Amino acid sequence: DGHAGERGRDGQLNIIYWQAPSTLNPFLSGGTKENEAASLVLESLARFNENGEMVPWLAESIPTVENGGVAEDLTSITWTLKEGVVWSDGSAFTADDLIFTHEYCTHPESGCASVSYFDGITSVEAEGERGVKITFDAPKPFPYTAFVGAEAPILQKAQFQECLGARAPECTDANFGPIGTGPFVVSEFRPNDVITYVANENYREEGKPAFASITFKGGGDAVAAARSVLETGEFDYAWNLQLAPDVLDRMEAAGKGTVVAAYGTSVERLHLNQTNPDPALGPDMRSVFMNGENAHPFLTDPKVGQALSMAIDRQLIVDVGYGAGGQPTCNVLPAPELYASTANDGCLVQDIEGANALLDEAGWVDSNGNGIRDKDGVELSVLYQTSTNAVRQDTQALIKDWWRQIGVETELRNVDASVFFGGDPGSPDTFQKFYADIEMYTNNFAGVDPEAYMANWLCSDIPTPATQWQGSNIQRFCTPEYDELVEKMSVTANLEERGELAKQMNDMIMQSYSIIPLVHRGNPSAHANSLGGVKMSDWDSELWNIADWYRIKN
Amino acid sequence: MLDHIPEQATADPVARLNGLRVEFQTKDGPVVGVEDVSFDINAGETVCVVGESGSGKSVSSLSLMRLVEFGGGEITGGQLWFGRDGGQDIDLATTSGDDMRHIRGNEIGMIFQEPMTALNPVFTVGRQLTEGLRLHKQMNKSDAYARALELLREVRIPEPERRLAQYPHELSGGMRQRVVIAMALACKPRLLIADEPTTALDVTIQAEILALMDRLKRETGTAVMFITHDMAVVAQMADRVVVMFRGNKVEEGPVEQIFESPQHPYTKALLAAVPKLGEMRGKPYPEPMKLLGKPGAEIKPIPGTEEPLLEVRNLTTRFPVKGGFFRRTVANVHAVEDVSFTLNKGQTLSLVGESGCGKSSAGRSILRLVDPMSGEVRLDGTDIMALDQAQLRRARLDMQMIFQDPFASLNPQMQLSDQVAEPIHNFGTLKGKEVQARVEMLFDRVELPRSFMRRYPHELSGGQRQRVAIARALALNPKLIIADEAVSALDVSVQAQVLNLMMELQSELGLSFLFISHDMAVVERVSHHVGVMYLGRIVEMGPRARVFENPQHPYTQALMKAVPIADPRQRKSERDLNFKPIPSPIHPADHVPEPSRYDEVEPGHFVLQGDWGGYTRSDAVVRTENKLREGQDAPEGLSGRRLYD
Amino acid sequence: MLTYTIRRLVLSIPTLLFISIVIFLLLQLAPGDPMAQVPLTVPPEVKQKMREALGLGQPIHVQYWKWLVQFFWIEPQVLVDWATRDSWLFGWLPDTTLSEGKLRVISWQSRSPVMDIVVQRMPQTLWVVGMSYIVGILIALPIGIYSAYKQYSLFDQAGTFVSMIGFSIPPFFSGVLVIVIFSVNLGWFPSIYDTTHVVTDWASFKIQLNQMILPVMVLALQTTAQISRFMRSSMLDNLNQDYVRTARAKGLKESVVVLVHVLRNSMIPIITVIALGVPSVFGGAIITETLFKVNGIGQLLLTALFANDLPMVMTLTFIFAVLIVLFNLIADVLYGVLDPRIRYD
Amino acid sequence: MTDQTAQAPEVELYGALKDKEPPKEPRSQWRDVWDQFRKHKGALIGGGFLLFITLAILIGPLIWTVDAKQLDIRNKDMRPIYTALWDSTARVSWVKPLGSDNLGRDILATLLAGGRASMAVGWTAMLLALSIGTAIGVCAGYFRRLDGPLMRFTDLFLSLPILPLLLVAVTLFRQPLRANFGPETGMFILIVGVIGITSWMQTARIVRGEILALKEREFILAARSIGTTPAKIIRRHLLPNVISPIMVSATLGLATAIITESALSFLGVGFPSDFPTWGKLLSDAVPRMEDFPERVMLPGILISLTVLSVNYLGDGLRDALDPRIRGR
Ligand SMILES: Nc1ncnc2c1ncn2[C@@H]1O[C@H](COP(=O)(O)OP(=O)(O)OP(=O)(O)O)[C@@H](O)[C@H]1O
Ligand SMILES: Nc1ncnc2c1ncn2[C@@H]1O[C@H](COP(=O)(O)OP(=O)(O)OP(=O)(O)O)[C@@H](O)[C@H]1O
Ligand SMILES: [Mg+2]
Ligand SMILES: [Mg+2]
Repeated sequence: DGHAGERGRDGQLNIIYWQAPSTLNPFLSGGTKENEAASLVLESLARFNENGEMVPWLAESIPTVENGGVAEDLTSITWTLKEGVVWSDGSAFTADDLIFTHEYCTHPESGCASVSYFDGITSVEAEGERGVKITFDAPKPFPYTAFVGAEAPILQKAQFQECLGARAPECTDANFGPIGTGPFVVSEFRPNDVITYVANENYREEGKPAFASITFKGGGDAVAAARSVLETGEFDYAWNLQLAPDVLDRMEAAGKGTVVAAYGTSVERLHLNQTNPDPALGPDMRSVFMNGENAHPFLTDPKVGQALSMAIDRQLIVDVGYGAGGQPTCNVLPAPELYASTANDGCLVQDIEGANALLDEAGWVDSNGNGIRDKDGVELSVLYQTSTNAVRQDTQALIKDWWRQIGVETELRNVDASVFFGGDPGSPDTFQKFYADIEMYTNNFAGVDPEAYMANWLCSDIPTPATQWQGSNIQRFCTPEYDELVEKMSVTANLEERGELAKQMNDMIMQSYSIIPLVHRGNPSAHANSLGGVKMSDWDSELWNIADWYRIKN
Repeated sequence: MLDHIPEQATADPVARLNGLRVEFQTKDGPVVGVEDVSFDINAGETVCVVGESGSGKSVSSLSLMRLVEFGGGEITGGQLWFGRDGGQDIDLATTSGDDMRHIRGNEIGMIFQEPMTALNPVFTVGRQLTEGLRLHKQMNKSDAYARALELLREVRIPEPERRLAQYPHELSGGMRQRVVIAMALACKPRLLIADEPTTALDVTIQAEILALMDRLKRETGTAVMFITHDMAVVAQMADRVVVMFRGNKVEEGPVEQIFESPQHPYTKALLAAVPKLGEMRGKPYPEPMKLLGKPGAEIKPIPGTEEPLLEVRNLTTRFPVKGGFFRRTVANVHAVEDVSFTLNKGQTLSLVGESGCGKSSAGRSILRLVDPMSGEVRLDGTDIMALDQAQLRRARLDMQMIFQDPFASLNPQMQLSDQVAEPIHNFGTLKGKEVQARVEMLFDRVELPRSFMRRYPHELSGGQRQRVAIARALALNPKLIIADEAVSALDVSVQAQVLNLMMELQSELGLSFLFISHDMAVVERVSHHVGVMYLGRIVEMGPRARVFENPQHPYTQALMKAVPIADPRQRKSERDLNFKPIPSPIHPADHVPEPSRYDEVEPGHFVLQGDWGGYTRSDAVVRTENKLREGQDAPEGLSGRRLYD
Repeated sequence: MLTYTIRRLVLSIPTLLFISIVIFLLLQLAPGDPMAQVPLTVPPEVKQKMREALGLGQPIHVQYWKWLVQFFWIEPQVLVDWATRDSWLFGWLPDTTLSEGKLRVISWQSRSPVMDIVVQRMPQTLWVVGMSYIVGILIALPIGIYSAYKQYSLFDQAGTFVSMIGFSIPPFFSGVLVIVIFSVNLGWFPSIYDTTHVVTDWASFKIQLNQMILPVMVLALQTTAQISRFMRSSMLDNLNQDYVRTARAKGLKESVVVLVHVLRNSMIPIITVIALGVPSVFGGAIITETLFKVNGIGQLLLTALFANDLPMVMTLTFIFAVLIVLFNLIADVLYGVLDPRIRYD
Repeated sequence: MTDQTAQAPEVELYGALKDKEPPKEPRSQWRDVWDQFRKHKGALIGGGFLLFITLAILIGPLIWTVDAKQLDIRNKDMRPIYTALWDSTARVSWVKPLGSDNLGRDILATLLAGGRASMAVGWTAMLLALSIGTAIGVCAGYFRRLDGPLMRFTDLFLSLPILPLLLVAVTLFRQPLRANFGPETGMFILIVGVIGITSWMQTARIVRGEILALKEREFILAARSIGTTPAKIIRRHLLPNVISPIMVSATLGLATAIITESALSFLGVGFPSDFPTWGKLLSDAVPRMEDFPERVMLPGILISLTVLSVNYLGDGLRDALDPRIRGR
């Protein structure tokens, strides 16, 4: 089937990313598109396959406690580099490069986006001929962060050694054309526009990659990108096609390409503000967590949250907005399997009557006949915001309609994504500030370990004016029990136990109804029918196995 | 010249109009421009077509060129026989477009009414002159230029070589008109149509151009159709006269016959309305004209009073010419220079002089519509120069202005009654119903039907519009009215009515007029005193009778000579004319002019000492003037779009 | 004229400085953050570090001054260095190294000099947006001339109709429409513009032409609609002038009368209108560029805006302001050049 | 010749004084305007269409009482009833005469509701831009001293980047406006304000040019000489004479305003997402253009026709308001 053969036998490959990469140095950007574009060139010791399993990449194998690669006390890990790996310029790939990469990213002035992957590392040192030992300052139950995955790949020391710290941005040539060990080398990089790659002559595997060159085009919008693969066939692969399923289906019907989705941990969810966002409160109190004071007039009541959740038909949201790119979910931590709880699956079925009954029971009734339930003079009326995006606006409209049926009034608002996710403390519209009752967006965690993710909801991570509204506990959820569980997980190494803890935490949040999960989102991409070997992974770069891609001859 | 009978007069006519009828299709159905006109034009003969504005003169001539069609007109009847060079006559009304193009410019030349706009502003004179030559005579470029040069010499343009490379706006009005004439003559046409070629020009330039055309006709034997509404010009030019009225020919005959024994009442009225220089000889005070058909108007002189109303002393107005990087004043246009005069209550003082001599500037300076540099203006004891803006506005209650162009000085978008009432509203002199009553009274006063009150300016004829302007000026009961060329744009008959009206008002209301004009005959008719302006100064001033009967200053004398006389037996010849071009009024910023000193040659008759001529008219002046004329104003401006910085 | 031009140029410097301050303050005031596009998985502390690395913490006036120096002092030096090093015009001069080691205006997104990216984007912007401007004008002029000459004719009415429609259809609609028709259904033209394509010979030129047609068409529609209206009214103004009659009286052909005498005069205001539109050519066409993935200046500005790449936005906007002021001046000077009646002193 | 004159009736010589036509009945000025307006066919049709649209969007919702925001997911993606004429398999129903969108919202109802918003935004924003532009143009043209600064100011606005300006406006004003006027009216004011203050520059430039030319006309001098104050000169003499270029700007301004509004909601600065406007309906429907062409065509046609009608209406009004043309 055209699998085997000499390098470059399949000629040209065209990839379109409708958001164009602006640099090829993942440490300077942190953006998904940059990481993925760089993953063709820069590689790491291990990558995650389509199932979220770690695959040794530049390492001989995955070190574990069992095989002795990870110290018993979990404070160090030792990787063995694969033999015979060379950089694309022909020079040898050594432990020095890893040591340098660590130094590069942890330099205090560098502003490295992946610095959290190097958290807790006290030293990286060469051990023997091909060994690299990473030592941590404390036991690290999940030590596979540094040099694993697309976010923390390895840079060539020779190329970047002049670019440490504040000088990093000055090395434009290096940032735009990093030398790597991957199957392709950059031949031209135009920021935010187009990248051309050619096959790496020094690639370690014989006969790979099959393609001689790649044009990696950026720009436009998702519809156009989908069209160019599915309808006109100008491109072979299009990334991140968050489009309404009917639009995608129609394009797919042209028969030129296929839509594929990779599932990671992304969950589209509603956050229910646990603090009071009333504009009348003023900047010092509005949406500010004050240890239970200043609570939201009704959203802290789990019954209300539950009713809101019950009223939602998640399957319909998927049908209308996500199609193959989504599944209804009732968990904020939907994957990997080990961590996914099943305790809340009741939410998968819409139950408007149940929701109404629940509210009646909780004392929320429409006492003044305006169609909106109220209690003690407080009306069930919410401001529901999200970022601007066609699918999200459709979802908003659907949810508003369902909530209307349970007597909840909804005002919709959408905010430009660059503002919403921007985190500018001066703007009233950021998701951290949460000047609304309910907001909707997607979050996930990188890699396969949820520890850091679950730690998002610590009391101490609530955004407040004091922290310039930085913090990941957006809905301002705070219970001491939860904080304890987080603490416990950070010292538990056993996978089973970790799984149990994660589920417990997930359920705790779900039952507080401060988060209402909606859709477990996949990452839909499209590839031409003539493109073989695509194995979508949402745990790593989508292009992680591009060396294996080939052209199907018919 | 009069006794010069054209040799070919008896030969075949060059053109014969026969029952011409022209209609225009408008939104409201067809409008007849010319109803039924027939006359002949013989070779070597000048046929003058006269008639008031709108009587169909231009339409007839445009029909001969078949140019009416481009204005939406259509020849719906009659024939236009034209004797072509080859011999056989053709009917131009039915000639094909290609043949017409060959005839136009080649066999029939045409000079248009407006010298200012008849030339394409973006092509050089040379290019526009040679265009026809190269087309019709198949000349190459250099031959055509040589011929153009020759033509310019023929029309006596100074420095013809330089002119060829210049653009129209760089030439003075007189020169432009000569270029247009040269253009019409370029291919030696057999018929030359001149549509009011001198109406827009100064007397002096007009005299030159008339003389020039007459000479050319004599030298080349071309047939000339000369269209004008000025009877004095007719008297100077015509061999035969055709009188038109409302689209019809009403009378035709040799020039002497028309002037001496007009038959048609319209012709008679027309002739009666023409002011003739010298008519007022021996009469100390102005008096209204005797107009035909106006019953019962008793003519009595207007003595006025000897009580001064307006005293102007050493008035000086200069316009800075800015230049250089910092836009500093590098020179000044000395528009009004040390002018002093006194105007009495109930009297008229006229300022005469050529275009650009500063008459308007003087008038506007008195009203402070432009700010004078220095001098003293007293109106009935108030020092106008000392007033602040608010006071000045009040002071204008007593002095009003009538402008030259009745169309331009009325807002096209406002009803007439509103325009007349505007000054009343501005000063709140009257309230409520009284305003309406006053406006009605004013309309009656200027003899406009009350039904006109709701009309718009474009719905009126020129004379009617000027009456509205007068009514507006009267609205506030002013003591002084400055009439800046108030009748220059009007037909003679209308002009006579407006002049009479003004004089009537003067005798009844005791108004004082500062009458600005370049028309000596009109000035003679209306003024008590006359000041002759030249280069911003008054060169001669005195009682009207003295200045006209005994002109002392050489400039006054030259001016008097240039005025055409409405009498075919007193034709002027080119030899009588002797003009020095007007010197430049632009002087460097540091120039300090001498004060004006006068000799009193007779009691009350002053003549400026010294010789003020001798400069040449610089290009800068020409340009400034042309801009002013074209209504663009201000040296650094440009129409429609001023550059900002 | 020369002094006029120079004076205007000198006077435009304070104007531009003022404009730059306003733009800078506006951008500072605008909400949004360069970290918006960094995934939520990156912890807030890291983002804060990244912000600091971009120099975001500094006081506003320091940031402004820095930009000013970089833009007005260092970037010209880079230009000089380049000129003496690589350009064919000045390449023979000894190489200068004025800018060596100095910090240029750096984009926050790509961490590379802003000017380099701008220079990189120029060709496609000019090819597509510039070409569409030219095409639009070339179509508009004859339409305008003919509609005026035959005022109220069927052609004129149709022209009005089409240009009003052309004006009221937003490009995000017309663009997709032509893509659906011509690339999806008919497959004649590509829907995606290849910015790396280099024209070397006839064949590659044909490819270039092929990929340009759709975006040029969409953009030209708008230009045509506007310019033809202007042309028509300008022609109408001139067709009734006296000199036209004079030209006819000379026996000139109608074509000469209209196309030489009238046109020449009517072109004067049009050319200045056209000149005033040129800055928008350099400014790119945001929506159309995005639709066809032309990735010119317009798309650059848009992505920079969404990514809150302040140095990029600031520089682009400022260049745009310079062009606007400059072309205002050029329009005024052109007016004087074309119309002999106008003189500057 | 003598025959002719002999037979000619007594010619009246005072042409200037006598009415040639029998005096017209005094008529109201507006009557004249209307009479002239009526003669302009395009203007009548345009005006008629505008009136129709306006009535439709005002009264329509009273007749077609379906709520434009009401979802009806079971009846989603219906085709307009007329598609049944050629496509018997199309999902059509009289319940949704113009079909429904992907969430089952009734298209007829959204068009009506969208029309209200679009027309309101378009007209107000256009009028706002027009008034700013005219005011600035008039001041720059009339007062020489203001000319330079005001034109600089215009340059500044021409070069300001719109998007950050928008975002700033939203940041600063959304909350106060929402608090005072409610979410929709507040947003309306904000949108109208933003469109208005970013699109007046062209008008200002044109008006300034016209005023510069007009200012030199004699009737302005005449007005000054009769003591008219500058304010009155501007109001009575200058403004009525620049109506025609203002009309042109108005036509183009309306189109731009309607389209810009949709671009704003595209950027998330516009009305709440479930609040339909023509521009938004159009841009939302673009991805599904091939399957549901009516969803782009209907709002697209409505926008175009509205603009076209305003254009013709403007032409007619200009003719009708100009007494020079009216007289003919
Ligand atoms: N293009 C036109 N459309 C409609 N009517 C016209 C047109 N041109 C001329 N007329 C009408 O034809 C008549 C004759 O006009 P014409 O221009 O021949 O007058 P004239 O005697 O030359 O006047 P003037 O002395 O003012 O030049 C006028 O009543 C005028 O209204
Ligand atoms: N606003 C101005 N700026 C500069 N120069 C001016 C201005 N107004 C008039 N001038 C110049 O002043 C001189 C006198 O002009 P003015 O208009 O007073 O002459 P005039 O005698 O009224 O001429 P005309 O008979 O042509 O109206 C002319 O040379 C003219 O060019
Ligand atoms: Mg005429
Ligand atoms: Mg004058």
